[in-house]
Amino acid sequence: MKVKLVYFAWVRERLDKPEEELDLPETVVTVADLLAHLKTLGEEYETALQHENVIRVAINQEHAEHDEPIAGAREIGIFPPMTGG
Amino acid sequence: MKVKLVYFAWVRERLDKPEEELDLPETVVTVADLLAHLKTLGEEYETALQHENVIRVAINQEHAEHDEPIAGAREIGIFPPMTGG
Amino acid sequence: MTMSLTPTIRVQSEDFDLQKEVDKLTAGRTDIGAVVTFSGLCRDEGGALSALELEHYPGMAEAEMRRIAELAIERFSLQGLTAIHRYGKIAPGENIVLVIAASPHRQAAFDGANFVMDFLKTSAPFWKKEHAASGEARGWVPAKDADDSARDRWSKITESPARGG
Amino acid sequence: MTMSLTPTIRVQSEDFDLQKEVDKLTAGRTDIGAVVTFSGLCRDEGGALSALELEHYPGMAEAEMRRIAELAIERFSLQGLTAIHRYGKIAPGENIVLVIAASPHRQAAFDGANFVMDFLKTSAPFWKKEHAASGEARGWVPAKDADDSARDRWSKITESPARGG
Repeated sequence: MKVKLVYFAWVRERLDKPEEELDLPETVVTVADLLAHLKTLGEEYETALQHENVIRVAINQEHAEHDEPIAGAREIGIFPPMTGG
Repeated sequence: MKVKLVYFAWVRERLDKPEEELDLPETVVTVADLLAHLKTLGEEYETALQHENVIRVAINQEHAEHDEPIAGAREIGIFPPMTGG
Repeated sequence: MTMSLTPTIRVQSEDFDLQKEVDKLTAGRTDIGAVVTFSGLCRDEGGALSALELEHYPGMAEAEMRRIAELAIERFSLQGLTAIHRYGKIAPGENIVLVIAASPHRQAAFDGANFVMDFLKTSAPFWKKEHAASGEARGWVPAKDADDSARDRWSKITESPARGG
Repeated sequence: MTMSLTPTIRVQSEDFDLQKEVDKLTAGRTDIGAVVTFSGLCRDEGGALSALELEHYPGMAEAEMRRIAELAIERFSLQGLTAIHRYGKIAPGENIVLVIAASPHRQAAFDGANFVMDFLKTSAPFWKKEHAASGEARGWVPAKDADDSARDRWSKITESPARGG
């Protein structure tokens, strides 16, 4: 499954890129699976995503819980807790 | 005791005057006494002040309860409940 | 933070500009985080009204507004407060009253403006007379019990339930 | 009253003018009685900061703001709602965010603007980075538990304690 990943704030800075296209293996079913998979891709991913409980994820620009399936996702956003307003 | 009375809203309209100077008898001690005294001055006072419980009074431009003494008053305002804002 | 600060109080027949009044309050300051404004507008009650006529007690109106403003500044540790009330004939859609509260954090600014409006409604000496669509006077607006309840809730609450930044 | 109404949502780098935004919301209307605005401003934290830098998730930021605005319109029967959030570098004293809520009566306008701010803080995809007075980046502002509490109070309250006119 091909998906576009977009990163924001310190997740973006630690990965040193704002976005990328990835081809995900069949075994990646949920948001949690995705985060676990990303952490195998290199040290920068491990650092950026080490505190998984604070990492927020959006599927097709809508907030998603870590146990949600990513089936149908065209774009997945990964970012820290929001601090706007 | 000489005092300036100022009237507002429907109290003013029913009395048909915005203000007047009155010389009050010694027996007028409290706000309630004043309202009772005014009602002896004519039919228009009786009409304007008939629902005494809704009439609000200010002594020297500060809200006053009906049982408060009027000693020291230079100006007494008499008006209905406020509806600004 | 709690330097003695003077609220801006005005009773006027002219309209006001929200941005200009906010600018006056925040000019040259870099410690204000939240500004809440409340504007009360004249409604036509489904087309029934052509205007509201606002009468006030000159002198006492300003004094009461100042008293309420000072209570709010003290209670909510506000950094600035403005209260402007218009008088005279006001057409539907026009402004009647403006309250601005400034504070470092948002809840105090909301509470400050809300508190001032509740007390202003019940104790500032202003009265509204309605003018019907046909033009003639329809009589004085009666005071509402709901306004007394809105004011009285402030004596029950000692602190606000949530305080965000 | 509950005709389906579209909130005004904008994410922009430019500043906004309160009075102009309120005028857009109330133009030609004579049924609005109360307008509450909230502006969030950049503070310098006692001189420690030279700027905040606001990053956002384009597309999702607008979508979340719209979702929150529609929840507020429905919940408080609002007559109008505007939410504007700036991005980019913002100096102390400058505006960051504006929320405007309009309704026939005052408490709904206060509650509507307050509700939108609480949800916007915790779920609209914006992030703040601090720039020190010296100029270099000081790092990202951490999320506050107080903001989660402020949001969560809205799920406990079914109705507001007082409703004035």
